[in-house]
Amino acid sequence: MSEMTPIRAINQALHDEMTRDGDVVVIGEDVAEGGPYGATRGLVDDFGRDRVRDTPISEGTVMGVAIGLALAGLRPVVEIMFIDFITLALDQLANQAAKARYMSGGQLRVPLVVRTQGGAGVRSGAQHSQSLEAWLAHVPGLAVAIPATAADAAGLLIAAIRTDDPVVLVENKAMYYRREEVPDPLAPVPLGTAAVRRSGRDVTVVATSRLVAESLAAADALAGEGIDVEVIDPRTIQPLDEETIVSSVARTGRCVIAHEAVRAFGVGAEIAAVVQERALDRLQAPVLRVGAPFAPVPTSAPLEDAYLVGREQVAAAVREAMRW
Amino acid sequence: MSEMTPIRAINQALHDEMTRDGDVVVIGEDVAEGGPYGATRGLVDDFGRDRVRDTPISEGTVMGVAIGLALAGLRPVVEIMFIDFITLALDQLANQAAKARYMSGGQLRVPLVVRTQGGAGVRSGAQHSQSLEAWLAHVPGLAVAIPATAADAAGLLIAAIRTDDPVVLVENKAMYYRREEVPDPLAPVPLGTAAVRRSGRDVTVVATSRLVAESLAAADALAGEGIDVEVIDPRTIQPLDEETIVSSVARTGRCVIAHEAVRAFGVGAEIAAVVQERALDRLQAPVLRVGAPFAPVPTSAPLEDAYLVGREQVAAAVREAMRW
Amino acid sequence: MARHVEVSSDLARRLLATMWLCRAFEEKVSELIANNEISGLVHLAMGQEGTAAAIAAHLDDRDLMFSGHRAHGHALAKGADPSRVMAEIAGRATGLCRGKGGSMHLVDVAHGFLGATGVVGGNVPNALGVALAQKQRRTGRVTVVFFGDGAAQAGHFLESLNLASLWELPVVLVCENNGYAEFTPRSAHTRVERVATLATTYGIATETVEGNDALAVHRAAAPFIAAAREGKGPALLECLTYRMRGHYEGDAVKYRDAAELDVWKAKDPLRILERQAAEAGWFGDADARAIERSARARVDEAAAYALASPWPDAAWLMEDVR
Amino acid sequence: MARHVEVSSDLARRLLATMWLCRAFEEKVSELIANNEISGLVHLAMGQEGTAAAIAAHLDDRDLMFSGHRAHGHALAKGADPSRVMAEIAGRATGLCRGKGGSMHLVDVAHGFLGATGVVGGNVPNALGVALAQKQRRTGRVTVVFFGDGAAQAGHFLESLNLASLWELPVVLVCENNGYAEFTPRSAHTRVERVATLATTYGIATETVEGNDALAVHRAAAPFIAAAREGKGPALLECLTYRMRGHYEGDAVKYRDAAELDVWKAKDPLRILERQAAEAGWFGDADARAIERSARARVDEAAAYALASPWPDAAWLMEDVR
Ligand SMILES: Cc1ncc(C[n+]2csc(CCOP(=O)(O)OP(=O)(O)O)c2C)c(N)n1
Ligand SMILES: Cc1ncc(C[n+]2csc(CCOP(=O)(O)OP(=O)(O)O)c2C)c(N)n1
Ligand SMILES: [Mg+2]
Ligand SMILES: [Mg+2]
Repeated sequence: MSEMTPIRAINQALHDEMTRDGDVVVIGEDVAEGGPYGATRGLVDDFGRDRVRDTPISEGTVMGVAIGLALAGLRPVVEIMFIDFITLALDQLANQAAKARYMSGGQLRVPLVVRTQGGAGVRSGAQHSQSLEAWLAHVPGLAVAIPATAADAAGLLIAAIRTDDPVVLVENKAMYYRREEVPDPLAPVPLGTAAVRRSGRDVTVVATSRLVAESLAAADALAGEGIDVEVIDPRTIQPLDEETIVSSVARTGRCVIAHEAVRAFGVGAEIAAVVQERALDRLQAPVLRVGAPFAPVPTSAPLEDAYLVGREQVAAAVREAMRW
Repeated sequence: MSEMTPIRAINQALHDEMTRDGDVVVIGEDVAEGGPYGATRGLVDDFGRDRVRDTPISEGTVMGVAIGLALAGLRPVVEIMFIDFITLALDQLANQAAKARYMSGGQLRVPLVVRTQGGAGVRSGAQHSQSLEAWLAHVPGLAVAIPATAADAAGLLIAAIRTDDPVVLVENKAMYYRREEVPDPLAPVPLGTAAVRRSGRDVTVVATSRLVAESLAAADALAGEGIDVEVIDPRTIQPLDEETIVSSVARTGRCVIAHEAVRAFGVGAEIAAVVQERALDRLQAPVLRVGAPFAPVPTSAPLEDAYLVGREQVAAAVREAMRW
Repeated sequence: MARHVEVSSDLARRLLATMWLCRAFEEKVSELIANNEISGLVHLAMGQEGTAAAIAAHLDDRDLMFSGHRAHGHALAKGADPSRVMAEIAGRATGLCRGKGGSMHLVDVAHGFLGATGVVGGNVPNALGVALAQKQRRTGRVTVVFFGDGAAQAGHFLESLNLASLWELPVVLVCENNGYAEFTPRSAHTRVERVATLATTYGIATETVEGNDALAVHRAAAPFIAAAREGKGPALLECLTYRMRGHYEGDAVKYRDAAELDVWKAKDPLRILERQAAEAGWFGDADARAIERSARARVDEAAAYALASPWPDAAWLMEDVR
Repeated sequence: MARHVEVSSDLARRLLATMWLCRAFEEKVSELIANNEISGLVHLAMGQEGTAAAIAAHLDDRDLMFSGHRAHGHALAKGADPSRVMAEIAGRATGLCRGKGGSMHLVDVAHGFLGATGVVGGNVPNALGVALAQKQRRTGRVTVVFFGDGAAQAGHFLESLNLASLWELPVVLVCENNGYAEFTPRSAHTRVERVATLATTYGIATETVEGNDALAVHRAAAPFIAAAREGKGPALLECLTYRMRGHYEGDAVKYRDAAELDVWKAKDPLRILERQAAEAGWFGDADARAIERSARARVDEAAAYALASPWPDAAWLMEDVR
């Protein structure tokens, strides 16, 4: 074990994988300069500009180029600086990358990795703060990982690079600089496996990304009230580890889902639907969802703070679930 | 009342609104030639090329131009020929149109209408057959209508044109040429109001677009088995008329949701989540979802037929709900 | 820019054979659609066969090709088995893509046909990526991408011109400029008459040729292909051509007049090549007819194969998703 | 292409006043960020004030303007109240957008500033649409959109060149070419040195000027603005300039050297204009300092206003969604 921030762990994972496999290449805006958060810092020194390729502001075409690289057998890791700009690359991602294998009857494979980050809280406004992972999870052919820890940010990235089909990793900018424990050396984390972050008897909280730590904090507070909370981090939302979630809820009888994205039509909707489908007779309370209100992300601090859900909203939802 | 196909009703609605309001303009690929389905046929003869504006294949920029027209006070109806290509226009739609009013603190309004169509069944393959409405419903600032009848295709379009904020209409290509009754003259259908297409005691089926007629057919078949099905068509998924759905389920105690889109992370997930949140104690069975499997749309007839859900899958889900 | 390339009787025969294969194939597709044996959204390239044949004649199986929605001829010219192409268009289990792709999504990896796409302009970035991989690996393989004049107004294409130029990619961009995008003439979509002009801005080598003169296309492409084979590029070749049928099968074609079609019928690329062969004394009508007959026989076989083939198994629905 | 435009002492004073307002304003923003009074992602345009001032000097409140992520100066030059701009950047209730927009999303409809956007290139299509509406309604209003050299590689911009040309839109596209997109120099993004070249391809009138010479920018823009006022266009004006600070406040600026900055510091647009004024005998240093002082006073007032303003009410969160 060693200590590292998520951004450093991502950087290390890229370095490790590029060292291990000469086919791994990084491509995106300012990646040779390290990117705005430092995820690719120093890679160009060790691997050169052919493998750490700066691109102009052409997200759609850059995604398409990365797909072409993948079709040719390389393992591109393309960076979309903000998930808000993935809107410019969705034709390539959803229509080409996600469908190439299927449409070709299995002839083509697209070992593409997309790294991007979302999330609010840093006063950057409605176009730099979104959480759009639910869109991607609705596209057959894509896998979607949404790490909540430094170890997973690295581990899911490593697993994604070693996968022969497209994977999108949605990181959270507000978590990049927290110091955390990571395994040494970094190790792959299999796609499709949830992590039980805390065991508990009374309520299952399914939380993603930034809301995992928030939910753990809520759980600590609730423990003082005699409520024993289990916290599950799906880690990938596509594929979704339904088993781990459903079997937990079957035990606790209560479920709260928490994510940063807008609640309506978010990832929580799918999880709630699955839980009640598979464990209705165990439910002692409705599956409750914690997510952002149906509004763009405001920039002003008090508004953004009011917009963001966190430990308090999770705790309130857990208490509500307990009242049933 | 008169008889009309949905595509004719859309055409008539556009004609009526353009006649009523000189600020209404149509813009999109081949719209002056009527478009591939004839939605805009003949409009150029009555309103000229300035108001029925052909565009090159530049979906993103055309969406942006339409937003600009709307910012300047016109009422553009932009056509995205296939919803599959809305992937090219989502930056403009989700980042600009949906957020302009909010980000400007209410100074800007974007009375934009987007007409597009999705759906499979005509052997056109994975890139011309998608149902991506769930994406749009997750974007604060957008309203999303998904008509199931000719009257609604026209009526929701009329309402959208008269709305001061962006509305996307997602039509279904497989329904364009069915003859149906429509009011004469065509009348607006308010956004956010579901229609109860059939009243029933035993199970509530919430169906959208093509699945409404399929669900009605299933209901007829199930009536023969003594199962009395209520069919609700939300008509707009954003805003969603939760009241009508929840109060129906509160009566029937059972709910099946049916749509053509991929089941996972689809519109049905949100509806299921809402129903169990608001009516858990009334539910005698889990809310079941009928939707496409998690695969791209295949082209070959038997595969596409196997892919598509219809009356049989709805009937099977209703029977399953009744078994609880 | 065009250099002299040796034109042999053999080349003319080869091109003519490919072109007749494409023509006969698409006539058969049209017939099968009329007979309800093929369904879906099908775009035919009749009248444009010269470009497919001429470009493909420079390539072998290791070279890589992309195309768009009007791709039958490109796949055939690249070496795809006509029977399996027909089976794919007919949605059969024996199709190149097991019936999952269909007319707009032909792929034949064994012959380097990395595929057709239905989103206009979407194939160009993919071709760039494949070309970039060839360059980095110094494979000497050429990457070619076909697209229409309508694609030239799409952001993906325009961004791609910049990237191809910036990274000096060994890719040949082949624009089949048939003057229309769906039902709308090029003049309604842009003031830039020639697609090549757009590429010139980025310092990309270009040429505009009569696309219906297959030998001219072949000649014009030669230096571009040769450069790409050495890892150099990019280049854009604009082929002026015309589609003789509607945008898709079923299109009533109300947007252009008979006179225009007649002009282009007189410039049918197959007739042009046959006339050139006769004038040069390479071969006469008898040989041409033999080539045509053999193509038609091959296509009949392909159609018979396709229609006798089983339909895909419903279990395949969930295979190859990921 | 540049025609002679009368240059008066008044114009020079007006430009200098605007430029000093922008400079002083951004120095204050930088200071407030350092003091943690302003947070978020803030891009300053110090060094680029000449373009904002010169273009805006041609416009009145009925004319329309768009900008991008580096927009403070554009909004100010267009007439936005510095106090309300500062309040917006500081997230206060009295901000132009009630605090909901922030630095990257300034909008001031009353002054025709239809807004800044944070997605590079995304503003250009919107400007085209607004210009199209002016043309159809024959309003005589000019639409201007500012963007950077980095935007010139974005599909939305390139598609927009075609549409602006096709529809002859009364829009003036103003590229502030500062040689960098974030941390990467233009040479790493394209082989096309001049953004104007891209527009020329589409038959768009262009000119490239020293962006730090505000009078030159004003002169070069004159015919373009005049044409747009008559409903004619489009035009692209490329202004060569430099940002003196990092890409955003907090950028360590490791990607360029001190020598480069020094060269451009010597070309500070405020000094250039002050020198021109002195040389032409329009006004001397005393007047310039008075202009500067008055700008600083206005900015101090703006900062005081902003910081004394209340924060938005949490209830506003759900207002103006739709
Ligand atoms: C991005 C996108 N927009 C619209 C369409 C619908 N469409 C299919 S073909 C076509 C015209 C293409 O014109 P061109 O590129 O010239 O090719 P051609 O059909 O003439 O061969 C259009 C608009 C599409 N397939 N993709
Ligand atoms: C579509 C998009 N991609 C990436 C970014 C991140 N980004 C913000 S500013 C910028 C550079 C813009 O360069 P330029 O257009 O030259 O403007 P400048 O910052 O130099 O004023 C980038 C890449 C963005 N905002 N939008
Ligand atoms: Mg064409
Ligand atoms: Mg720049």
